Amino acid sequence: MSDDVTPVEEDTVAQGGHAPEESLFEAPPLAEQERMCEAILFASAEPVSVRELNDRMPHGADAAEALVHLRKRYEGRGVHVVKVGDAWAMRTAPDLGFLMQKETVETRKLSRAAIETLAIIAYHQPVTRAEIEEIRGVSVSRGTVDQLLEMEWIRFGRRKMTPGRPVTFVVTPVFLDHFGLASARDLPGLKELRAAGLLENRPPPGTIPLGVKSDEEEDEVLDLSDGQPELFED
Amino acid sequence: MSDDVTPVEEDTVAQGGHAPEESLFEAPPLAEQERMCEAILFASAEPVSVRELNDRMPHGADAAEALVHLRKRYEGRGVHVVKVGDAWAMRTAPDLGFLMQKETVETRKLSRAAIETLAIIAYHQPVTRAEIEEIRGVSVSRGTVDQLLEMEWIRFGRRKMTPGRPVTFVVTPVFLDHFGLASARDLPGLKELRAAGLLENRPPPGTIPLGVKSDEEEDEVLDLSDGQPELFED
Amino acid sequence: MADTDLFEDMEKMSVAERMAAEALIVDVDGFEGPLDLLLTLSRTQKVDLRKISILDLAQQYLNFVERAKRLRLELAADYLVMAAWLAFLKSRLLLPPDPTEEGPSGEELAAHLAFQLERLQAMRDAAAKLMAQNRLGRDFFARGVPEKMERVRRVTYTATLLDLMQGYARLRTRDEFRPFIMDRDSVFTMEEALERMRGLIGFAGTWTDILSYLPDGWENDPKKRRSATAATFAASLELAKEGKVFIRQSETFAPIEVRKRDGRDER
Repeated sequence: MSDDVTPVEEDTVAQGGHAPEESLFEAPPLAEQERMCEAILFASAEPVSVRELNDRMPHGADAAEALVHLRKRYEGRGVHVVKVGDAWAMRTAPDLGFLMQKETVETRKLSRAAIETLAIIAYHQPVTRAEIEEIRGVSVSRGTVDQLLEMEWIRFGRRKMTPGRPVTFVVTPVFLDHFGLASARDLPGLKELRAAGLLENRPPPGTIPLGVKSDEEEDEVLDLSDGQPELFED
Repeated sequence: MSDDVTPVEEDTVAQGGHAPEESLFEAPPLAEQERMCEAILFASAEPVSVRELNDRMPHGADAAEALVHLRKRYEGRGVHVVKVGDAWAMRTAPDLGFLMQKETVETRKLSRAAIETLAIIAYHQPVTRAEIEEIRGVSVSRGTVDQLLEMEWIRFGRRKMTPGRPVTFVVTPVFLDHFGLASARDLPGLKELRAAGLLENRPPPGTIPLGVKSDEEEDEVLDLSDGQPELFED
Repeated sequence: MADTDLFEDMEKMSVAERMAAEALIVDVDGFEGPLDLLLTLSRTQKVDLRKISILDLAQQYLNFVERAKRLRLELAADYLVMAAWLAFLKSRLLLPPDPTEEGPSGEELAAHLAFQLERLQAMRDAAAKLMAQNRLGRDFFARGVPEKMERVRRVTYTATLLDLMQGYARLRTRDEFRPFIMDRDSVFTMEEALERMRGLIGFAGTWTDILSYLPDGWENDPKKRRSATAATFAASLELAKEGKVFIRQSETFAPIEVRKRDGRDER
């Protein structure tokens, strides 16, 4: 706020300091001119020049002077009065730009490659990239591993004591938490997968064929756990 | 609004008086919160709810409190902080309207029927089409209601608990914003109309069979007080 | 919509003017229904709406309809319905009340009509006040260049346990079927170690390194050795807990030794 501008001074400026143009009307007090500039700048879609401000304000008003006070008033506020070329505008303070962002979170299904890679890490940890590739039969893209690392579902484990000392991957507590597992050892084995019908070539009645992405997949988990409560137990 | 809050107190509140909520992060000082509210309201053409302000501001911030100070700061300025329903907005001071370049999109000329229908909805809400017709003594055309719905000045309210469960109409925040009303309670002359009994739903004598009447009336009363608890309270 | 009697005016007009005026009168947009017409007619009484004479108003309305008929104007049905109702109301108001007749009295009906007129007038006034409010885009203005809220989209990925298992099953059954076993052949369980130690401990009267209890063939393969060592160690602890052996280690990383607990220890 412009602490140094008191109403008394404003009147002086408006009445005394302003050279009397041959006008029939007296110019409004400076405080009022400041209000006017403020409203015009606020509502205008484009920056407004001093000339245009003067045109729009009552006769005898001095926009340039009013702007000085207005600018001062907004110093340190959440909104600033800024000069844009020859014109003036009001803008939000640059340091508050982060408030103008809205973060939306979108949830997507993990890709098949990522799921397979993750599964191998979970079942075989600690496991090297070469081992993953051997099991998958295809090379593992950097992006897939990076994605899993970024999600904090996997992390680097100890280097293997084999030639080249390759890094290994292991799953993290975040992973266990997400899948509701106490430890990676709680992952069901192949025998259990088979018992649950997950290894059949033909899809069991009422389930979705393997590999078919579907929104219902989540429901299936519910169905499974309901129908076969012993599935995930040892 | 606590009009007795002085700038000195603001600092006290910001530093000492703010009770620590169980948050990992300390809320920014109140002066900073005020700047944030200022920037957000300034940047938005639409009113912003306190809830959204809180969502956008850092954790632990109290938009409601910051708004009290912000509103006070803009008192008498060329731009005001105004309440619109549950939300807040910055608007130019009405007395400066003469300076503004009028929006070219002056809303479609509303017919007399539309204006009267709008007024009846605003003052009698929630109100059914039959009640509007009873008041105007003429049927309400579909186009009139559609126009008001399209302008987002009215919307459907709760159904009335009377036979047929007719839909009701209520006014919207867009309506409040357009007419510069903080709430429907601020409609001009509302108190006088109510005192004169002109907002009562008075059925024509002898039209409703006794017995049914009392139940229905009770329902309607309940409906009114339930549906719009804040609207017609004093 | 003048304050004076509309038909008096009309009769003074030329035919062309009259036609124009008539068109206006029957136009429902010009007169918004019978209640609107009644309200307009009531203004000729030049009194407060609360003091209006409904009897006079009914008569005025009936005259209006009568003259409209004479002018062969087609009035909308609701105007005629209102006329019939007002004629009925008029008779109720003029005749002494018939005690055998049911329903509301003429006064009650008249009072309600007066209420309706007053309420309609009140809503008209309210509408005018509402439209005279300061209005957005006319008297006060919103921000001229609203800043768009930047949407920062953050994508999180998810997968279910079933996805994981299906993915794994898919891999393991793709080429050759190799049942998954948790490499049990390199795991020596604690139960096995315990069983083995129980059998051997009877011979250990002196301190013996627990590593000597490792099963044959488990010392060389590092995986097997690790598992067997851990299991044997755990089994030793178990036996110590049961009070069957003593266990000791002279310093960190030194060999761990066990000895059977026997008669001399009880002394």
